[in-house]
Amino acid sequence: MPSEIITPPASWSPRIVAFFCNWCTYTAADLAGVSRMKYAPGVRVIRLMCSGRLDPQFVFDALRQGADGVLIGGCHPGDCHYSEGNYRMLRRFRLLRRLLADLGYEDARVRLEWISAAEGDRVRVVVNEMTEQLRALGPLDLPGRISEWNRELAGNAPGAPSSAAASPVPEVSHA
Amino acid sequence: MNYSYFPGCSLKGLGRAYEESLIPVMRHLGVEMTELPDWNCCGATAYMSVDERQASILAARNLAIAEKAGGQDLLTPCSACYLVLNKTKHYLRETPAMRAEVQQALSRAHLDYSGNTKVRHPLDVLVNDVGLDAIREKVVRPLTGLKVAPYYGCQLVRPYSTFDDAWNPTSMDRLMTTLGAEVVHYPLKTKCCGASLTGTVPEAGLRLTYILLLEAVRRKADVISTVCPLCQFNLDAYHGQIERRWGKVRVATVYFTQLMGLAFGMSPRELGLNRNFIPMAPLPPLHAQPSESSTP
Amino acid sequence: MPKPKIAFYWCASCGGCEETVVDLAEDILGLVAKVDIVFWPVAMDFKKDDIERLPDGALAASFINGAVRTSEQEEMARLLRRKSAVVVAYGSCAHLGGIPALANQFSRETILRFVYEDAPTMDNPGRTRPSPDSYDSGNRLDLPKLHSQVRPLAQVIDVDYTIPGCPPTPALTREAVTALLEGRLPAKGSVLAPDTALCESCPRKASKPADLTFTRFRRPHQLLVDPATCLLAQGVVCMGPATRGGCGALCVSGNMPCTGCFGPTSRVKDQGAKMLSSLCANLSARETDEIDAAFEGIPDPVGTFYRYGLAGSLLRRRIEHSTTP
Amino acid sequence: MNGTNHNGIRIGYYICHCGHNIAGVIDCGEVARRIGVLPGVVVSRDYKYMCSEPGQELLRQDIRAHDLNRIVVASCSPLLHEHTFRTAVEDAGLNPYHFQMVNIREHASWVHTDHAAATEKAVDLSRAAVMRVRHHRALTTTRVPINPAVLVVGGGIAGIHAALTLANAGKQVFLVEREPSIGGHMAKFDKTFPTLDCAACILTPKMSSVRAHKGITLWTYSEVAKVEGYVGNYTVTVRRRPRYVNEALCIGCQECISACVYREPKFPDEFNVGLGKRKPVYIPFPQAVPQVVVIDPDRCLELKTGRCKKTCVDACADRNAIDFTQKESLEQIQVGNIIVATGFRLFDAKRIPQYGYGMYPNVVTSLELERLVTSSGPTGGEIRLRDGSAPRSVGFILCVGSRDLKTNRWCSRTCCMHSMKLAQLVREHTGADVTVFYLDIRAPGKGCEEFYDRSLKEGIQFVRGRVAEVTDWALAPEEEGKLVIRVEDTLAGFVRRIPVDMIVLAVGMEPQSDAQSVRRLFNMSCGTEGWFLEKHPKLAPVSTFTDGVFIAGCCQGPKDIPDSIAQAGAAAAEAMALIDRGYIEQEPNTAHVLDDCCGCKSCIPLCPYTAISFDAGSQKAVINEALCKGCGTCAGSCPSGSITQNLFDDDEVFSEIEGLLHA
Amino acid sequence: MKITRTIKYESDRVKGFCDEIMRIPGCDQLQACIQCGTCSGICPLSIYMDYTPRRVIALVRSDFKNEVLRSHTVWLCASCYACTVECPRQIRITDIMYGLKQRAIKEGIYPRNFPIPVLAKEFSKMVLRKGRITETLLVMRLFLKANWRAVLGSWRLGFGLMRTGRFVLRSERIERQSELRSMLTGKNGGNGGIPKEKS
Ligand SMILES: Cc1cc2nc3c(=O)[nH]c(=O)nc-3n(C[C@H](O)[C@H](O)[C@H](O)COP(=O)(O)OP(=O)(O)OC[C@H]3O[C@@H](n4cnc5c(N)ncnc54)[C@H](O)[C@@H]3O)c2cc1C
Ligand SMILES: Cc1cc2nc3c(=O)[nH]c(=O)nc-3n(C[C@H](O)[C@H](O)[C@H](O)COP(=O)(O)OP(=O)(O)OC[C@H]3O[C@@H](n4cnc5c(N)ncnc54)[C@H](O)[C@@H]3O)c2cc1C
Ligand code: SF4
Ligand code: SF4
Ligand code: SF4
Ligand code: SF4
Ligand code: SF4
Ligand code: SF4
Ligand code: SF4
Ligand code: SF4
Repeated sequence: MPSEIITPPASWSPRIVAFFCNWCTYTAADLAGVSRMKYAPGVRVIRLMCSGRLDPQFVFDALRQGADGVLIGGCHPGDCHYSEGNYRMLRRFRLLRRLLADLGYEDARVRLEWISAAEGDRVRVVVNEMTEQLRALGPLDLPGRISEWNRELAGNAPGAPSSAAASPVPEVSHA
Repeated sequence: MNYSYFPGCSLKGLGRAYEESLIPVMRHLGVEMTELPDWNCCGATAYMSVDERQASILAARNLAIAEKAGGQDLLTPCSACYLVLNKTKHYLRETPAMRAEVQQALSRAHLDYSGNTKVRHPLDVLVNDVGLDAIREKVVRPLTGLKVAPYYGCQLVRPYSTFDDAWNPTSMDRLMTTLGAEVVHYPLKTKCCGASLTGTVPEAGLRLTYILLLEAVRRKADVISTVCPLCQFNLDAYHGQIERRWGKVRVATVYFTQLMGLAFGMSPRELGLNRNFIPMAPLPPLHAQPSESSTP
Repeated sequence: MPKPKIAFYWCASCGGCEETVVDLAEDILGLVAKVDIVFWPVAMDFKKDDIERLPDGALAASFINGAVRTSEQEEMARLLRRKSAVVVAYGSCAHLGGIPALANQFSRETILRFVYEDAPTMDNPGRTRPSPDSYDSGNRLDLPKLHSQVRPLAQVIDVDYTIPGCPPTPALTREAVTALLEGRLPAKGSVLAPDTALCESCPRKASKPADLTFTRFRRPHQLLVDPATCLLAQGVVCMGPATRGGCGALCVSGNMPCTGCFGPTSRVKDQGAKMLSSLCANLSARETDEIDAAFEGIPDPVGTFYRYGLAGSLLRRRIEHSTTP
Repeated sequence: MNGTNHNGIRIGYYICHCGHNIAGVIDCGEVARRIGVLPGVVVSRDYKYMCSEPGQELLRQDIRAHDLNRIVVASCSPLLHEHTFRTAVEDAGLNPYHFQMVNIREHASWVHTDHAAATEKAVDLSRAAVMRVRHHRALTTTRVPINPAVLVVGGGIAGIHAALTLANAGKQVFLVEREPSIGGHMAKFDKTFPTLDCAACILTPKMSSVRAHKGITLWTYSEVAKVEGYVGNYTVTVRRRPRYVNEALCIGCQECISACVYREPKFPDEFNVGLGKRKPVYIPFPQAVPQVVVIDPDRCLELKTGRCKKTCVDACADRNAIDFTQKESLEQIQVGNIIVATGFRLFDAKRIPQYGYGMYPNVVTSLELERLVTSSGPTGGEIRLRDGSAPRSVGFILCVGSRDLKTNRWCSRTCCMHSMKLAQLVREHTGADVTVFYLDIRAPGKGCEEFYDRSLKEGIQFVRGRVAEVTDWALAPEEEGKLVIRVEDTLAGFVRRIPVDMIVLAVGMEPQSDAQSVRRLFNMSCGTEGWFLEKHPKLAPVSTFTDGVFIAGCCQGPKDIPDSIAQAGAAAAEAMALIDRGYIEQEPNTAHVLDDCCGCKSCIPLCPYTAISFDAGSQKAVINEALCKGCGTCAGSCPSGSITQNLFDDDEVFSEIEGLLHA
Repeated sequence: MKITRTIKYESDRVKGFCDEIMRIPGCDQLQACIQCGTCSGICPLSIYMDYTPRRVIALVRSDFKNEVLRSHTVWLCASCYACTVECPRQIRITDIMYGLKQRAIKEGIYPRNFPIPVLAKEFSKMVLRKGRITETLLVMRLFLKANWRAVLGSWRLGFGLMRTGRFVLRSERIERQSELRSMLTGKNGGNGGIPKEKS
């Protein structure tokens, strides 16, 4: 499907949506800041209380909305502030990766890292590494692909471009 | 057990007794060594002082030939070669720019370098691959009563080798004990012998040698056991000059492989022991029958 | 007062939904008397022209089943949209892509090559493939174009309501049609089925343990399924907790796990993701290799979690490699 | 601004310059402009210091003047100022949870150098917050009562001081110590810098007060095995090892020790770091608290073989305190707060073979020297070489194991000082020549530089240089039979060889070997080095990331006794602040089950606090809000999407994602 | 007694020199030096050096290029790596010494009266030409170049070598010399840029 192949401009830099748990990785990212470590600016962090809160829907939605990669950060095994949440995430991640692979996504698109509150430098290393890997893979640009796919349609697909497309089927929300 | 073998320039010249003892000892233990085809000088310390790009290419050519020859571990008896080859490997891994440059040079000779070949020293191989138990089985003439000062020198244990401690290595100590010898406490075991300076700045280089010899004599060693052709030459060849400067410190310096050969029952001559300036005193006659000690 | 005009149409589907409509039509003859079916290709001989000639919005409602896979289906869907006041997506395929959407794991080229060239039963030495400008004996055939992927109806036209199921139950359909005719219109976009997941109405519900924990997963043929115990509790992936109820729990009553045809509740964007999340959370393994070993019991995650919903899921389909090598 | 009339949502957006910290990298004005045009945004401003009083006042005024009902502040980490701004918002009459904070300092301006990209990022993060805050609901906090009892773990000077402070304030304290006596490292010292007052004179009264205090339950020879619950309501299980002596009956007369079948002390004595000997039945040191003997099961003949004459039991006679049947026991206690003061361990000098520790008998550690100079020590305060003679020259090597990437990279902070202390004592006791080999003298504490001065005046030699090696081979006649230190005298600029009789290694401090498991036990974090991590070095130096768990003393990092005590006091005060308020305000980020729950029970085993249960009546899951700690695992897992989590609800997170990605 | 002025002016520094050295692989840690002197203390040759290794680091760090490159220190370094292994900052001092030697040769400002740089150059020339080193020949060349009188002085050693069969006069060489040369010099054929020998 040649139309789908996306050639990034030279200056292109990947966008990473990161979900960090409040206690370890978010704090580590704060520490990286306090220590003035420098890393790639393409990453955007969403704070969750625990990696156990990370609903796989969030990962898919981030990709669906245009992220080139998703980074998930939690406490090291055994260190979860809520004792087990990171194990639950680990299991989701293992299956998620397999499912994504079946759908053509490279492993580097979604990454899980255990980063403790003290490992500010690890945040830097991981973000930079992931940025490089994604740069090598090129843009994912799912929104772009969808409009590309939809070009075969005779008319405009409903709700195609903007945010409404986030919901796969328009539905009323429950009262 | 199969290894590629990189003798290095010294083993063909000043250090030929090392090769003369290494080969039969290894063969005796069932270790095969195949000399690397058309190997070149590793560059030693001197080349690195002139041009680091060329020095890396020199070493890398050998590594690449070893890979091409089948990728077995590359055995090199000279501490300088061991260090240079290991260091080059290390830097090629660490520095992509250098690696690219070296790769380009190698490609001129249709060689390729993947970084997989391991560089090993015979001491490492003997103690860790062959094993002290296998060695003990071959001892027919235990070196009982012989006091050995184990001298490792600087470049074998520092800083890229991982098989022994950089400050207080013990593999040769354990090997000597296995041969039946007595190991003297020799705190200078990893001190530099000054080999690169004895010829050029003797007042500095020779003094280091002198201190090593002096301490071995003080600790009542019968013999110093070395792992490196340069160390052996240095500790052996300059007694005259040393005596003239600081006084007499007579003690023989031999290769650890020569001591192994003796314990295996080989003759001093076939081990190249006749090549020493300061000869090693002949071993006292055996009390027990050799056949007895060879049965465990 | 003229009877309201109604149309039925099928796109990419197996025909099961049509069958339901037929059942329904027999069931509610009285109702048929109240409406005027102006278009129903499976049962009556109408032409596209008949619809085109109607003024826009003339149809009270169109019930479209099947997903959109070809240009012809798209064209008909758009036509019916224009002519109808209300469009109802009928059945799983129209709702989320349905079984046909499993084809979204393959590119159009892969599909065409297999079907017309590589399939073991195929005898096609000329490697002819149908295309919009195919010729037969010199005549241009004007065949429909195969789209790059399967789409639920709502990704092609504006849909007012959805009746889910593979196929929808007659009861649900009856209830929906009656409501429409009586003008009891729910909010636009509604899925006309209960918004609570299946477990609530499952006959096995009482057997659910309080500590639902998995050590491994198995498929129904790998064990003797106990007919009275919750399937999940037996380690069989049952999509019941992630799927709207309203189906009458037919599969689970037939000793088969729910495969999710009613789609997610309104609170969930992606049914498969949610089911996956829940299953993984309740798995007991902690070490990576133990975890992976347990997942060997789910050899086809896409087919398991998106049996009916791949096209309507957040990610929609398999993507092609993102960069030129 | 096009904010009006967007479903009644009226958002105020504020971006903080933080002086230069943010504005130096991010174009705040530009961000404010771009956020100002988003739907629902009524006010959009940039301001120099949002957390300052005028900054907060700006918020409050705008809320009133523009009828704002949602506030977003883009500034530093929410862990720093979320509370500040929520309070400000609340003061202006808004629900504090109608607020969202954006972290553009720690997560953007401080970590990026590309100004344009950082500005873009600030816009994205702000847009995400603006979109998310629309979904925020008004929430109220809940209050949970606090158990006023406190557990103190570790009976070193820090633990002792914390326990006494709390007990003196009338709180009930449990003090758990692993060793048979409290006292920690300090109990082993002779004098303490910088005042040179006697360690025992300060410590012994404190230890006795611990024993005497009614409010303190002291459990020595014990360790914490399990901690459950959360701030205000912890249930702690303590494992008590058997000492084979009934603590209530033993009066500390020590007649059993004299009577023991081992006539002479035979076994290395832990308290004297192996320099002295003890019997199988022993008291760690004369001032030990509690004054109760211990029987070492690995040494005692009866406990090892069951065939001893048990002369100790006879000696104890009708006091009947010895009990060979004692078993390990587990005790449970309920506390509201925990103070961890488990201290440090010393660097193992054998790891630096260059210094000859373990090879040359006259190379000792500073702690060994502490025991040698103490009059109650194994030599009665005589500093002696192994051959019994007095040293005529002593060298102190500093930074052993510290400030070295191969071992520990940190400065151990007290070794400069305690080496100078010991050097003075050595001169005082023996008149020997003393040379201190140092890297930098770190004497920044109060009275410490003066102490350095005094050391210079005492005639102690200082050589600046890290010692390269200690050997026993002589090159010059004066070196024969001595230990030779080889070092570059970096101030003189040449290498020196200095022969001495005795060498003292100023070994550094390390985290306890079990620091990792202890940290897990109490749900704390460690820095990469292994010291327990404080919540914030300046804002919350004795708090941890777990509410109700505090740290004090050297378990947090190397420090001297005054600092350890100061921290202990601070930790006690923090605990008291919680206790005296009487309740904990819980963040309302709890989860809730909707009516749409199908009762699949999937969520029930997921909750780490067993907050979820199945309601037989409604056939649905229910969450006990008081137990829920807001991890959100259940919400992330419910397959039918029937659990919501306050502050982290699906629609909030989805709109955050959307806001991040849609320019 | 001769009195010399030792003050340094800013113009004595060659700015950028430190950065240049730090760009050499392995030398990037140079700036982390805490001037502890471990390197000098452990160095077996520091007692002969005009600047101890620690001072060399300090001089490089402050861009005193001329002072460093003219010093004997770098040439006295015997590459024993003791300093590198012992440095608490894991600075690879030995490699820094190599970097300095290379620059001294490149710039031609090494101490002329000193035999070691001569040896290094002779060594590399022999390798470039033959691919291997024949020690005895190298030593003879060196003595001829640097100090012909020393040859006479060490006749005893040479004699001993002959006696023990270690005096090799047959020059060792590899087979594919031109291959090696083209790899090293990046040029094919010719003499590969080997400096013309002065006879
Ligand atoms: C040689 C030397 C000399 C010094 N001299 C001075 C000086 O003169 N002046 C000065 O101000 N500072 C001096 N210091 C520093 C001083 O030792 C420390 O500041 C002080 O001891 C710290 O007290 P602490 O209570 O934090 O730790 P510690 O004294 O180490 O006490 C910790 C206690 O906790 C116990 N513990 C550990 N783990 C557990 C567990 N899991 N469960 C239960 N209990 C546990 C330990 O057994 C110990 O009793 C010196 C340090 C050294 C090494
Ligand atoms: C240039 C400089 C830079 C520094 N940088 C750092 C740094 O980066 N990190 C760090 O950790 N530390 C730093 N410090 C140290 C830091 O400033 C102090 O640790 C800290 O300010 C001490 O706070 P304080 O409250 O004890 O005293 P102060 O800040 O001095 O506050 C004392 C207050 O009391 C008031 N006051 C005084 N007398 C009276 C009176 N009689 N009645 C009423 N009020 C009175 C004063 O007006 C003042 O407001 C720095 C210090 C300096 C000088
Ligand atoms: S999981 Fe399946 S079998 Fe179990 S109660 Fe739900 S629908 Fe029924
Ligand atoms: S609110 Fe935060 S970012 Fe703003 S001035 Fe205060 S500390 Fe700095
Ligand atoms: S056990 Fe008995 S004899 Fe021993 S100290 Fe206690 S009371 Fe005294
Ligand atoms: S306190 Fe002094 S001796 Fe201890 S590590 Fe720090 S600088 Fe070194
Ligand atoms: S997982 Fe969801 S649907 Fe199932 S019991 Fe819990 S809340 Fe109800
Ligand atoms: S959010 Fe976490 S703590 Fe709260 S009920 Fe759910 S699982 Fe339990
Ligand atoms: S040992 Fe390392 S840190 Fe110390 S002076 Fe030498 S180079 Fe600097
Ligand atoms: S490598 Fe050179 S500088 Fe370093 S210790 Fe050895 S001789 Fe000295």
